[in-house]
Order: sequence, then C-alpha cells, then structure tokens
Amino acid sequence: MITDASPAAQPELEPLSETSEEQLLEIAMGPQHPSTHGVFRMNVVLDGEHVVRLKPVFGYLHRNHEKIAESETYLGSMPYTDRLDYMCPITNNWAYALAVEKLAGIQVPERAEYLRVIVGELTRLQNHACLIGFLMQDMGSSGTPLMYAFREREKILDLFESLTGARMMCNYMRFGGCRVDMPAGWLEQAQNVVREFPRFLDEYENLLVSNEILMERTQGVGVLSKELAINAGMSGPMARASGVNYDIRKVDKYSIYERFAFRVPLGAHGDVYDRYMIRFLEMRESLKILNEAMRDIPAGPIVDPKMRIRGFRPKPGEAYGRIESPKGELGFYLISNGSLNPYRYRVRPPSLINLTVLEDLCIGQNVADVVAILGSVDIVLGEVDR
Amino acid sequence: MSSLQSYLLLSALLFSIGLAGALTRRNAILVLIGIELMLNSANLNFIAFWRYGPAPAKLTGIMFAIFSISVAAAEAAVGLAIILAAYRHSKTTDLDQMNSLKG
Amino acid sequence: MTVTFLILAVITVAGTAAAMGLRNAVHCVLALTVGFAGVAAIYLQLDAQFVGLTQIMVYVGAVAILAVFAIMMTHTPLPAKPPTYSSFWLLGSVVAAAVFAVLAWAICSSAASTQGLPPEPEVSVQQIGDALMHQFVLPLEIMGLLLTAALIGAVVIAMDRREETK
Amino acid sequence: MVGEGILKGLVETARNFFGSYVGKDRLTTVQYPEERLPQIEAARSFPFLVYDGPDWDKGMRCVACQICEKECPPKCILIKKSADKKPDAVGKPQFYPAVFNIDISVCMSCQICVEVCPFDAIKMDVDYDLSTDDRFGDLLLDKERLAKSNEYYNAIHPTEAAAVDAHFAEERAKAEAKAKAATEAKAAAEAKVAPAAQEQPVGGETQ
Amino acid sequence: MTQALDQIFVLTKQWLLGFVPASAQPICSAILSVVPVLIGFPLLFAITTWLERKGLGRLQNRYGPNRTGPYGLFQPIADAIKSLTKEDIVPLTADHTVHFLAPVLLAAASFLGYAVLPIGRNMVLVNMNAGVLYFFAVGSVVELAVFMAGWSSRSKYSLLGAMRAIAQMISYEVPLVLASIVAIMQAGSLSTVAIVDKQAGYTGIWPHWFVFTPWGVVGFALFMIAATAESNRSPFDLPEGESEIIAGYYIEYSGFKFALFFLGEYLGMFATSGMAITLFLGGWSAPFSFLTWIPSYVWFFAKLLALIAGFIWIRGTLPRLRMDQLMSLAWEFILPMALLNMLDAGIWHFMPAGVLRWLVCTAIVAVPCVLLGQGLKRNKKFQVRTYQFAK
Amino acid sequence: MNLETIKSELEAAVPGCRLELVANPSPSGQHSLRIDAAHAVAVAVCLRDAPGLRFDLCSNVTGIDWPGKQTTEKVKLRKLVDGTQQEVEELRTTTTPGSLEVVYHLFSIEKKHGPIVLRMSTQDRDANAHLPSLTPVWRSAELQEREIFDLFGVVFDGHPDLRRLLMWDEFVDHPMRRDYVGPDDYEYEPTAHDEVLRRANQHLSEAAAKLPSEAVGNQQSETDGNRLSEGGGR
Repeated sequence: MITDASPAAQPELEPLSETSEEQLLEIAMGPQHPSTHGVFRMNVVLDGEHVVRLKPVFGYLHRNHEKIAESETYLGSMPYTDRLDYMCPITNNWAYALAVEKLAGIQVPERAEYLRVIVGELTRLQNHACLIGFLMQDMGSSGTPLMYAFREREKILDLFESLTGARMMCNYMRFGGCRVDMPAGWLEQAQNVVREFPRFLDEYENLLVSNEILMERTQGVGVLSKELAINAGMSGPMARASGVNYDIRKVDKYSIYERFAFRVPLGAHGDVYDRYMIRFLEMRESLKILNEAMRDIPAGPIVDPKMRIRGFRPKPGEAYGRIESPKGELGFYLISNGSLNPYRYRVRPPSLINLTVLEDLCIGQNVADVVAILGSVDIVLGEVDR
Repeated sequence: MSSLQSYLLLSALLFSIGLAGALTRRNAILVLIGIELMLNSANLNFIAFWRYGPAPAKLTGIMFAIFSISVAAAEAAVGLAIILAAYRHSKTTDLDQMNSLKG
Repeated sequence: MTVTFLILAVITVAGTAAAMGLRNAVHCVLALTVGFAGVAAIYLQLDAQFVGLTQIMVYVGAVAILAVFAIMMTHTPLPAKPPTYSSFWLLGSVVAAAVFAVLAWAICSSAASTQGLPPEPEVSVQQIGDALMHQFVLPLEIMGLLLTAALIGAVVIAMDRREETK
Repeated sequence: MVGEGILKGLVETARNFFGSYVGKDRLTTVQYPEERLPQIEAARSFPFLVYDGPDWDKGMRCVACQICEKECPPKCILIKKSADKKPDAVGKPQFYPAVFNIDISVCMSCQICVEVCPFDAIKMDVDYDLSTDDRFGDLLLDKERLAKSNEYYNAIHPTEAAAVDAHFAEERAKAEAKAKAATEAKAAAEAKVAPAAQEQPVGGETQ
Repeated sequence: MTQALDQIFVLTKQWLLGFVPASAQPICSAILSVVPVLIGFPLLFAITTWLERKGLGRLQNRYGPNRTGPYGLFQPIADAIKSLTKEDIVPLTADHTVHFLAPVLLAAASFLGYAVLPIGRNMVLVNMNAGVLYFFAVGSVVELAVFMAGWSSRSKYSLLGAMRAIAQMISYEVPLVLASIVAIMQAGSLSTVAIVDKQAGYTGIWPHWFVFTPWGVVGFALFMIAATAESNRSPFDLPEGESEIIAGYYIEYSGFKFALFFLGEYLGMFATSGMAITLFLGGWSAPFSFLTWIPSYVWFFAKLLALIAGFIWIRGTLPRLRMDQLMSLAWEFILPMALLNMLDAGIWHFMPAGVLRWLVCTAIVAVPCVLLGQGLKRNKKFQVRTYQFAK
Repeated sequence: MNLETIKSELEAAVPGCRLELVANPSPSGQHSLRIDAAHAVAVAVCLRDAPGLRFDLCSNVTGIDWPGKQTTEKVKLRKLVDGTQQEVEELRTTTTPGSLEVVYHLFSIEKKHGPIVLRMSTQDRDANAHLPSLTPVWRSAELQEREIFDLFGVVFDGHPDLRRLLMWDEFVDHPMRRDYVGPDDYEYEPTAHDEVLRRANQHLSEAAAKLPSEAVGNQQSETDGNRLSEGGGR
C-alpha cells in the first residue's frame, strides 16, 4: 500500500533530442499575447503546430500579497483581496471573511448570509458569462459573445456599484457580516436582472452551444481525466467537468447553502467543451439559488454588532477557510499570534493550482488548442501571481 | 532582331543558365529549380516555333507547351518530395554530402 | 515590340541568373519567380495567352511555393554556409557556357530562324479546349494519369514515417 | 444537419444587430462625456475632508487623531497634528491637522478610512474625472484640495449625510444642553458665590 | 437617358480620349481605365473598413466608431493618417529588401485581378479571352507575397503564420477553381464578359443567373467558402489568427506597410467577391427585369456590398477553425462537392429543360451534401451533449 | 473524523513514524498532525490510499517561517571570581534555531471529509531546510511546493521540477521569510511619503556600510541613490 507513490502517472517525456526528427520551434506565448489573459507566458516547444512541451512561466504580476498582509491589520487586507481575482472580488472577500470568522469564532447574522449568497452568486454569474466570452474570443469569434457577456456583466456590476459603491473593487464583506445593507429598491433591481438573465443564457446557447465549429474546436481537446483532476487538486468547474463531484457549497455547507435547492452539473469527458458547458449549467443553477435567496431574505442586522472595526485581535491559533469561488476552491489560511496583524496569511488560489495540469492538457495539441485550453482553465493573473 | 532567332537565343541562354545552376549548386532544391528552368527554356522554344511556324492555327506548339508544363509540375512535385525524403534520411540538402548510397 | 521583348528578356535573364547565382536559397526562389513571370510575359507577347497564364499559375503559384516550402521544411541554413557551389562548379560553368556557345552558333547559323513573323493567329480558349478534347485527347488522358501518379507518388514519398506507423 | 448550429448563431447575431437599433437594453453603451450615468449614492472614488460652515479651514471636522492614517491599507494618508487646538463642530477644543495629504495615486478607494473615522470627518467623493497630466503634483491632494463642504457631502450622499447631520445635531444639542446646564449650574453657583468666574474661552489658547 | 446614365463612364472616357492625339490614345485609354480602378477600390476599402467596424459593432451591441465625423465616417481617414504617421519598424535581423517588397507585391497583386472584372456594362479593363484563368493566375501571386512577408520578418510567429497561410491558400485554390468551373462550363468561355452575357436575360422578372440552378447555388456556396478561406477572412483567418499567432505573417509590420497588408486583404476580398458576382450572380445585371433602368455598375457594387456584409456578418458570429479542420473541410467536403457539382452541371447541360432536370440535378448535389456532412460529423465525433447532475 | 484515530491508524500502517498532535486553540478547531520528514511520503500515501481515510485532495500547501529566537535571561551562576566562589548574575542568551514549517491541508473528495492538517518542519532555516516533496503523492502540491521553495527557501527533495515560481531565477533571497528586507533598488515612486524615502535611504546607507563597495555596487548603483534623494527633495 505504501510503496507506490505515484498512481496518477505523470507524462514521462522523452528527451527532446531523441524524439525530434525535425528541428523544433520554441516560441514564447506571452507575456504580451492577446490570449494569455494578462501577463502570463508559456514557453511552447512546437513540432510543426503540435505542442511538444509547454512550460508556464509565472510571476509577472507578483506583488507578494501575502507578505503585504502580514503588515496590515486583518481588515486592511480586505481591499487587497478584491484585487486577487478581479473578476470576482466579492467571493474573494467572502473567503477571507469566512477564514477570519473561523479563526475568531464570529457568527454572521442571517440577513448578512443571504446578502453574501446573493452577491456571491451574482459574481458567479458574471464570471462564468465573461469566461465563456473570453474563451470564444480566444477561439477567434471577434468578440461577439464576449460583448454580449459584458453587456450582462454590466448590469450585475451596476448592482454591485449601487450596493457596495464600486463596480469591481467592492470591499464588501466584513468579519461577521457585510459592510452595508442594500439600499432601497436594490432588491427589485437585482430581481429584475436575475429575471432577465435566462434570456441572455438562451441567446448564448443559440449562438454557441450547437455551433459545429465550436464543437469541433472544443470536443476532445484538452482532456483531463478524473484521476488526474483529483490528484492535481483541480477544483471548481474544472474538476466538475472531469466528473469529480465536489462542490464546496455542497460539501462544506458553508454559509446557508444548505437551504437552497441547486444541482451540481458533472461532465463526462473532461474536455474544453465540458468545462464550458458546466459553466453554462452552473449559471442556471445559480439563478435558482438567487431566486430563492431573494425571495427568502429576512430582515435583521447585517453585521455582528459585537464586531469592532478597529483593534480586531483574534486569539492565537490558525484557521483554513474556503469557499467555492467561481474559479474553484478559494481558501485563506490564517495564523494569528494575538496581535493586530496576522502572523501568516495565505491564499489558496484556484487559478494557480488549476494551472498545474496545463502542460498535460496541451501536449500533443495544436497551438490553436493551447489558447482554448488556457481559456477553459479560467485564470486571472492577479490571483495566479498574487 | 525580335525574330525567331532572338527568342531562340533567349531560350538557349535560359537553358545554359539552368544547366549551369544544376551543375554548380550544392543545394538539391536549387538543382531541381535549375532543371525546371531548362524545361522552361524548352517551352519557350515550343511557343516560339509555334508562333513563327507555318501553321500557328494548328496549336501543336501550344499543346506541347501545356503538356510540358504539366510534366514539369509533376516533376517538381515528385522531385521536391524526394528531396524531402532524402533530407529526412541524411539531414541535409547538400548534394556534396548526399553522395553515399548507404546514407 | 522589340523594346518590349528586350525588356522582358533582360528581366527574365536577370531573374534566372540571380536565381542560379544568389547565395540565399529563398532569394534564389524569389528571383526565380521573376524569371518565370518574365517567361510568362514573353508567352503573352507571343500571343500564347493560355500558356502564359498557365505558366504563372503553375510556376509562380505552385512550383515556386513548393520550392520555398521545401526550403523551409529542410531547414536549409540561410544564408548558406560558404561553399554555396558544388565542388566542380568550374567544370559545370564551363560545360554550360559551351552548351550555350554551341546552341547560339547553331541558332545564328540556321536559316529557319531568321524568318519573319507570320500574321497573328486566332487562338481562343475554346479552340484549345477543343483541341485538347479531340485531337489530343489521348495525351490529355495520359497526362491526367501522370499527374495523378505524381500526386500519389509525391504524397507517399514525402509522407512522414511517424504518420505511417500510426 | 451540419451547419444548423452555425445558422442558429447567424440568426442570433442578426437579431442583436437589428435589436441594437430598436431596443435600449441591447445597446447599453453610454456616450461618456456627453451622457453620464445617474450618480449612484453609494459610489465612491477618493476620500475628502468634510468641513462645516463657510470657511474650510475653520470648519474642518478632522481632529488629526490619525486613526485613518494608521488604518489605511496602502498607507496613502499623511497627517501632521497641530500644536494648538481649535473648537470643533460641537464646540469642544480639538487638535486639527496641520498637514493632511492623501496620495491618490496610491489610494485604492477602499473606504476603510471612512469607516474608522469616529468624527465623520473623512468621506468618499464620487468625482471620477481626475485624470491629470501632472503625475505627482496633481495626484497628491493636500488639505485645501481635500476639503469639501458639508453641503457638497449632502449633495452626493444625501442619506448618509442626513444621518451624520442628525447625529451632529444631537451631539450639539447635548453639548448645548450640557453647556446650558453648566451655565445654569454656574449661575446657581454664582448666585451663591458672588465673584463670578468669566465663561471659559472657547479658543485654542489652552495648552 | 437610362442608357446614357448606364454608360456614363464609358462615354466620358471616349469624350476625354477625343482630346488626345491618336498615337497617344491607347496609352491614355489604359490610364483612363486603370486610374479609376486604382482610386475606386481603395475608396471602397476605406468605406468597407468603416462599414465593417460599424456593422461589427452593432452585431456586438456597440456603436462602433462614432467620434470622427458624423457617424464616425471619417474614421478611415483618421486610420490612414495614423498608419501613415506611425514609425515604420523593421526588425533588425529581417531581410530588409524582401521585407519591404512583400507588402508592395501583395497590394500590387491584389490590384491585378480587377483587370478582368466587368464592373458594369462595357466596363471591363481587359476583355481577356482567358479572363478567369488570368484572375486565378494573378491570385496565386498573393501567396508568394505572404510567404515573403512571413519569411523575411525572421519571427517565429510570422513564419508560423506564413506557413499556415500558404498551406491554406494552396488547399483552397483548388476548390475555388473547381467551384468556378461550373460557370465556365455553362458559359462555354473563360472570358468574364462572356460569362456575364450568358447570364443576361430574364424569364418573366426572374434573371438567368447561374446561382438560380442547383449546381449554381452549390457552386456559389462552395466558391464563397473557398473565397473566405482564400482571403483569410473569419472563420478561416488562421494565418493571422489574432488570438493564436497574434497577427501571423504581418506581425512585424507597422505603419503604412501594415496598412498595405490590410488593403491587400480587403482588395483580395473584393476581387474574389467580384468574381463570385461575375460567375454566379449575373455580374452587373439587375436582379429583376423591372429594375434594369438602374445603372449596371450600381448593381455590381450593390452586390459587392451585399457579399461584404455577409462576410462581416459571418466574421461577427463564428469562431475560428483549426488548421487540420480547415484542411479536412477542404479535402473531405468542398473538393468532393465541387467535383460532383461539375458532374451535376454537365448533366444539367445535357438534360432537357423541365421539372425532371431540376429534380435530378438537385438530388445529385443535395444527397451527397447531406451525406458528406453527416460523414464529416461522424468522423469528428462531435455532438451536442447532455449533462448529468450530481445527487 | 477524529484526529486521534487517524493518528493511531497511521501509526499502525507506517511503522516507525513519529506523529504529533498539534492543538489549535482558535475556535476553528482545526488541529493538526506533525509528521516527521523521514516517513512523510509513506504517511501521505497512507492518508491518500487507506480505505478509511482517502484524503485524495491536497488542497492547500503553504509554508510558515518561524525565525530563531534569541532569549536573554538572567541566570545565577557560581563562579570563581577572584579566587572565591561567588554567586554571579549573568545574562545568558539562548538561541533557538528556528525552522520553516510546511502545512498541507487535505480533504477527501471520495468521502467528503476534511480538512486534516499535516505539518512538517525543517531542522533549521539555512543549510538543512530540506523536506521530502509530497508532489509524487499529490500532484496539486507541484506548483505550491515550488512557490514555497521560491518564497521560503524550503528545498523539497523529490520534487520533479523545483524552480522558482514567482520570483525570477536570478533572485537570491526568499521574500516570505520574516527577516527578509526588501532591496532598495525598487523603482520607488517619488511620493509624498517622506517616510518611505527616508527608510529607503537609510537602508541604503546601512547596506553600504555593511557590505564592501563591490557588493553594493552590484545591488544599488550610484544613480539610484541619487534618484531616491532627488525624489525625497521634491
């Protein structure tokens, strides 16, 4: 039982000099490349157009967020978390707040939990819509799906703005609740957006789902096996597309997700098409959650009244809190030594860890597939490099 | 000039240039190109003879040229394919180094 | 007429000479296309429109492209390493020069080559088609066979061995 | 049938093409300098300092407690405390900032300074047309440029400002009541003790 | 009056030629014919870029350019000024001569095709006997220019782009020519003017365009697919695949040379569209007999713009194909269909006119089309999937 | 899942392994298990494969720096002073070496339980900062262990591709260590924060004093120093 240390066999690459019959071409995709979603580089070795090797290069956006957090107060790191995965700042806030709440044992009032679920699922909607748009953009569709996605994202960002004051850098969560309650009329506005959203999804579906070119480009491309997905720590839609039934909303039952009836879609093939369809289906499930949450939201305080903004010192100890962010498992690991600042602050970035298998997915594929695969992994460099 | 003679001279010149290239170049592809050039000069002759010939309406020269071009195209395709195959074998297109039958 | 011919002849000869003389193989092919185009223009000038256009299509559009493709695929060093020419380049040049001398002598001394230009013939594409389909139908068939054979042969020869094993 | 999905997609884009001429919900672009979105009350850009009354320097609420300077995550606030004191909105003598700088090229608009301020002195502005060709000078806002009137605050964040004003009014009323009580007590005392002490000066010369 | 309006350009040219001595007339005539083409089509290019950006914008729920001039109409001028004033950067290791020549050759070659396009009644530069052949012959020069650009830049991306471009253009030249052969077969001539003349005339109000026959519509569709690939338009824009190899063969070009590539691409698109119009859409003839009073060149440009709108529409909708899929589409679908289509055209020619001819010819192309499509789909094993949910 | 039972199960499965429960006083209640480096891989494989445990998802891997402490205490000593035994008070400094700790958070996808927290410590923070890599067991640790190697300087033996992840290859220090001092050759923005500039300049001069001219020249060119002071003067 103990002898075998590597069941998920890593692809063993023969040395290049022996396999290569012809001269190989090594190109650097990125850091200035339209499809690397920011400053990301892949050193790709090509044989013709086929990828023989691919080495991702990280760190162009590295700002040592974790080090900065060690000199900030607990609250002071909250606005920095917005800037991790700037596509979904609110879920980042949430994960951090959750970790601190675990660390200090803070209870969250019910209304705040509902608010968190509402904004969190709205974030998931806009992230998934944009991701599909970007993926299509990478496959060369002149930005049309992306623009449609942005059109809908705009509406959600408007909601965020009128709730939190900022469109992207929301800084919304507080330990033990949320920063502000929703203004008058916000709920109706949000309900409107949620009611209109399925129309957009139908439109998207017409445009994309049965498109032959898209199916040809994505089906059977970048296949990730279930075993590798588990072993390599894939999370979120990336893992579920490979058939891994693991949704932290269901597993950890954090916040109040137990109360909502939603399903977890699973893919059977683990290719780019599955990853893309899983996101489609997740958006539909998110809409269900949103509808229920908006219907049931109770009145009450939005933040634990005992929580103080200044001078927050959790007792010594440590905690790992994680949520199902749109990209996957976003976790924060905090160690407190009883002072104002965390002794250790660690972000478990789903984007980075989902990139572990990038080379495995890309080898043997075409250059054109590499951008599609990278797009389907769904990374944001702010989170990868931190 | 500009009579048949000048065309024939041009054709002869092209032929010699092609021949010189085929004989002197080391690169197999360029040698093949030299041969193509020689074929071309022959075509030029056909056309010139047809045009200055007694019965241009009979199109014989043109037919010859068309067939010759087709043959040349086929020859180029096969020739380049052979060069590619030879390159795979010996990793060079240098004829001076491709002198061994064993490879 | 004469002027046009002279210009075209100069272009053709310059192009082909450059094609055979330049060191960079890609430059050679590009120069060669100039030569081919010149020859095509001479065909046009000789009222052989169809052949001229076919020449452009086949030589410029196919043979030259094939050649550059072959150059790219064989990773010919660009520009070539110093010995661009074969070890017996002197002999080759002499042979070529001799051939030209003999040909030129023969042409100049031939009586037939001095005759004047006959009236412009009426050559429509339709006529060529008719001729191909009636008088020359057998050669056409053979040519078709040859081209097919060449196509298959080229594919088979150039096919990657790795592909075969799959 | 092959091509069905492609045709469906073509129909969808065509619908959007014509829809963008008909429906407002399809063409959401706002032509920025000419049109602007309605101002959202919760919006925030960069902090400013609130002052009461007509004179920005006199009426500034900030008491240079330096809490915001400490709490600011990117450390973009610089405060130097004054040596003397000035009466604040309520009338209590307080310190005031001799220097109050915010480097908005560093500021990340997180609003934490606003949340931690116990004096409702620093608030978030909504102005976003802040581009400038002077990278350093114009992006370093000093006290004078930071100071905005309470009326302005009321205009951009009415609900919030109303609450603040009410709070201040309450405080002031309390202070007045206290002062009144004090004066009454004093008067009572005066009635008892003949040599009346003059009212305490409210200026900053104490300390 | 209609006649005069239709022939206004021809008459103007003749009137102008009256002023020059007879000896200079041929050259002046050539200049007078060529110059309008050299001006008109770049102008159309400018208009098209504006149209494309506007149309694409609307497809994507945007306004498109709307800042320069009314409705952004001066955008092409602004673009031109911008590209002219940009620094011309040549990579240090590039082959300077070839690098310079490539865009020039590309633009020049793109212009050459217009010589045989009849853009109106009696409005063709050269009524060449082998016009269609000429068109395809000069079209093949573009490949060389593309190769020159990609090779001379000494960039891996541009080399990849050039290889892709050449492979794609060579593969699609064959179906392009084969698709057009049906029209040549029916017209019995390689002359573009003769092909257009053959399509003149109306049955009732309905024109005799080749596209209104079973083989014609298939030929037209195949021709347009191949033309899209030939002119590197989306979804076949792999050689410049923005998101994959950035700009492909012209990645190392900037300023005016870049603009020349752009110009070349659009001119190529116009030329192939013009050829499609000539071959299948009746050239400059009016779509209905009662509309013949509108000048012929108007019809030509109207059809051209309609086809360009189609290009823009497709560009705004479809994602890009992959190289191997592009190739398999050419060899497994378009080429067999084109060959079958030739057979179909032959059968059409020899069958007596009537309903039966229609039925037989439609069946000959429709059945294989469906079968090939199904085969393609089955080979690729793609399908719309259904998904399961975890319990 | 009780950590105690896991511990006993592991001890039964991996003979000779030394496991230690580390209590976590915070309300999160995530107690952890310290494993020894020698048996780490075996323990990990057991955790992953044992049918009752099946911790197949290694979610989070991170490092913690525990720098060495210098504690000074007054000790009374008997000593010979001037030939006589005397009780002398003396300051004694004890230096604990400090260590780098690597923490693994494991979950089970199959059984849906977790987390279990594994900890491993290096012997010290310098030469012996070696730990066995668990990447062969959980592939997800690949990039995270690289990151720890990069930012903390823990060398993972058995890692397939141990290179720097976020910092560039030529970088020498490990920025996440507690005692790391950032270099001053950052392009400091001229800012209103004189404090930043003061610190930068101070650090610069300290560095100049500490190191002989050559090393300073490498790290910090003359012009940079000038630029900083210019920025400060603005």
